[in-house]
Amino acid sequence: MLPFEEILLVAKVQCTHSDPVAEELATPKGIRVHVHDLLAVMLEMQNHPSLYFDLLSCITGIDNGPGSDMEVVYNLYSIPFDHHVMIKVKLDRSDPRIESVSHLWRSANWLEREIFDMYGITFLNHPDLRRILMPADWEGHPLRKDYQHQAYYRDIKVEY
Amino acid sequence: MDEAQYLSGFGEALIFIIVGALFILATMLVSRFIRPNRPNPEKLATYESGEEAIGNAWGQFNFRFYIVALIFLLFEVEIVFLFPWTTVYADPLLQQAAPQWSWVAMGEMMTFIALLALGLAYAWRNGFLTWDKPNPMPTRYQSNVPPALYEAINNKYKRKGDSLK
Amino acid sequence: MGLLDQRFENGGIIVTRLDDVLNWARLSSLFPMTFGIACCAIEFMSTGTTVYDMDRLGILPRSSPRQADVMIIAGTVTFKMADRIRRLYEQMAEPRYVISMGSCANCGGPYWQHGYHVVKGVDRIIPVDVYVPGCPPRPEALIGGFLKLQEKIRGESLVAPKAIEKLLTQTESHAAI
Amino acid sequence: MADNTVQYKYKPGNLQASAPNKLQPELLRAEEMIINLGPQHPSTHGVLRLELLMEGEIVKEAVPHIGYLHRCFEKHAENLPYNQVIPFVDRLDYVAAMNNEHVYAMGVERMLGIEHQIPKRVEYARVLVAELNRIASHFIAVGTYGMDIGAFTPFFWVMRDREHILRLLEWASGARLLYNYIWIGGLFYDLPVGFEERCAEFVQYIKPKLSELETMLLQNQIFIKRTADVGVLPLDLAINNGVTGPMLRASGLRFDLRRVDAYSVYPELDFDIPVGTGAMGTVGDCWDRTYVRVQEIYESLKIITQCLDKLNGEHKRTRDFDPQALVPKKIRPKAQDLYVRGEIPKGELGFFFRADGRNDVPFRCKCRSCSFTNLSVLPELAKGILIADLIAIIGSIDVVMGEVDR
Repeated sequence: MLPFEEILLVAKVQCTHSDPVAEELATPKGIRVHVHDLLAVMLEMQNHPSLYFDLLSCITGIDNGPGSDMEVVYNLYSIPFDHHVMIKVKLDRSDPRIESVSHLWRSANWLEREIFDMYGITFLNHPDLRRILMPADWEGHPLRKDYQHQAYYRDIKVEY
Repeated sequence: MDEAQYLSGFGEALIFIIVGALFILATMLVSRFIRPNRPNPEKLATYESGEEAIGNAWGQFNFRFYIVALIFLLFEVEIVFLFPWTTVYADPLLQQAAPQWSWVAMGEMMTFIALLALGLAYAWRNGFLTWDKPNPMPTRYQSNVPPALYEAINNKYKRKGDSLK
Repeated sequence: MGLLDQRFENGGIIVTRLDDVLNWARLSSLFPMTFGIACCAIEFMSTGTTVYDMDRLGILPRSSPRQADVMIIAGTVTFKMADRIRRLYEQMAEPRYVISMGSCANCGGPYWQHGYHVVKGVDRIIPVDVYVPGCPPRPEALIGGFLKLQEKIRGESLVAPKAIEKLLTQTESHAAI
Repeated sequence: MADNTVQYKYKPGNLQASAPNKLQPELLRAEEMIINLGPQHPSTHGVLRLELLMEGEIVKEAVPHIGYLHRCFEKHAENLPYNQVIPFVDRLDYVAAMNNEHVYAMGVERMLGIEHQIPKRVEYARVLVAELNRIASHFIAVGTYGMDIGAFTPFFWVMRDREHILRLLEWASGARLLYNYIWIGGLFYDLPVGFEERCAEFVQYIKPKLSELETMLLQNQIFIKRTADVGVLPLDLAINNGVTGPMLRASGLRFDLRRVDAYSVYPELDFDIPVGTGAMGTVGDCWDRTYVRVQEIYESLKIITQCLDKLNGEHKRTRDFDPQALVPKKIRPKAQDLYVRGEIPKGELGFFFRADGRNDVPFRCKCRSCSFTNLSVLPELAKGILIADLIAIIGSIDVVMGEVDR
């Protein structure tokens, strides 16, 4: 079993824009990578012979509020080696864009659609980026910190 | 035998048909009087799963459905012919009148069935009876993880308590 | 008091009104639509099966709205679902009744404050006859709701049917579109 | 006060505006048609809607539409204190509420750092009720699946037996379905006096019923014909799709988080992980999935028996035992990110928390639900199958829409 430092090293080799940063306050331990390095790091994580992160457990979108940034957190798990890792990416809040990983893990397809629905983060090269949970004609992205729901939908009051 | 009885059999059937039709008409009439009638576009829509039907239903269907329906209908008709035939082919009175009657009737019916069976065999031979076979095509995906590693997981959790048992 | 109870004394003749017969027929075979949305649907299932056995009250779930008399809103109504519920309600044959089962369908339930996607009460979409409280209501409560509905139907009249009156106002709004 | 007047205004096109079709009727080729299944359909287990591109009876493409039960769980979790979220956690997978609570409570305890201080009796009681609820959930899964396939009797049988579990849990917690029993740092209340005995009686009662169920459903030729070799999910595809739980195990991998993560008191308990063997067809078909669920009921019974032994022996009820002793008065974890996962009857339920260390509410709480990812494999399985088999596949995935949409 590789210690976390070596996973970090594996990620570091793939990073061309900026070095990955270890996040110690996370369980499982996290690696913050640059948004443009994400695909390379993910590809290596999936295919490195001593990692094999074959299960993408969870993708979380986080909005740090107006004036700050957005984050996307990937929780990877390797069934063969029982590794966990958390990969974090920071995004520009005014124009959040990130490469989709749905061609690496099929489970990312719906998870990314959900994040698009809830945060308005655009996933580039996603095969089918539509709203998944909310109605297609809903206004706004509900989990953003500055979200105000609309007053009426189909003439029904949204407020209690 | 005598004509009056022969007719009354049909008469009974006729009465049944009339009463049946009247019964249905009466219930429909009663429900027409007591039911509320307030149609609106949503209520008149045909589709009942809660979605709007789009497009039209006049699409092309596979020819196969038509052929199967046709063959099914053929044998339905055959059964309809067989039922009255069974009541008369061994009738003792008819046999008295014409001794060969039963053989002729049997022969006729067998020819009829043989003709239909020939048709069925033809349809069978031409493959109209073979139904669509499902052909599941999940995306072929081969992960880079060697299967031996998964096998190792399987062995690891195989049965921890074998020695305990 | 049952409709036929103690009325066979004078020569076995039943004297009744047409209203009563119709209401009796309607309330004795309430067919609900099997339309489970959320948690309450599981309790609805419990009500329908072995232990609580809704069938003994003449309540038999039907899958199609055309065959159903009662719509049980068993669960949280969301805005995405609102259009569909409205449509299914419209497709039911009249006279039709609605039982709102559980807090979510009554008023939004626990989702009343932060539930941006939850309709705060199904009565904002369709008229409701009986509200059953609980989260989820016990099967006994749902059966109680049915008994309440039966009581309500028993008091209806062909001359001024209340449920249909309510519907009339809606069809007017339909005609306006 | 909510005003209860009808506010909805119907306009033609409302339905298409809120959930537009993905497939375009104009692009159909000859003999193709689009069939819509649901959201109101008796066999879609709730409010799942499927758009199917059909050629005759063969499904060429299936597009699931979900979100008809989106109840804003994450919004609630980010606006309410940790302990007040537990009722909402119940309502995620509403047929296995105890299991959800267990995972959630475990996550918050891990953030607070009190995970290893929880008294053993509390942990055993948690596992006991969670496993009872797992049986109830698998009963629903197997029973409704039988009903989808056309076997009505098993459904009535499992509902009858499930009622005993519900009454046990109601005795413990006061609610039939959604319990709010497992609290952060403890339990709502200790198990009632006599619960262990009744539970042991139930285990004795259920064992013969289970073998009856197995004969009635799993060995039934009609059932085998409908499910064997149908909806085969290869292991690699399953893992890549994030499929977990009985579905993954049916595809032939012994992967159970209770063993892999060894959380709570599961490492002290002896149980097996059943996997699909392809006994009636191919590994990973619908029959295997049902088989794994039924076998898991047996395993849960084993766990329950062992828990009862412990609760009657080593961690006996004492007069001064307070299951709420460790319940924190104020839950304010240090600033951190945490991903916690646990095995619920459908698979891996995970929660991602981000605590900022200043508030009693999490800054972000994301629920990774297993039904959601398990359902996302449906378009893969649905390619090229008969529409009747599609119903069998949906049933075997065992979706709970409350968890899919959250």
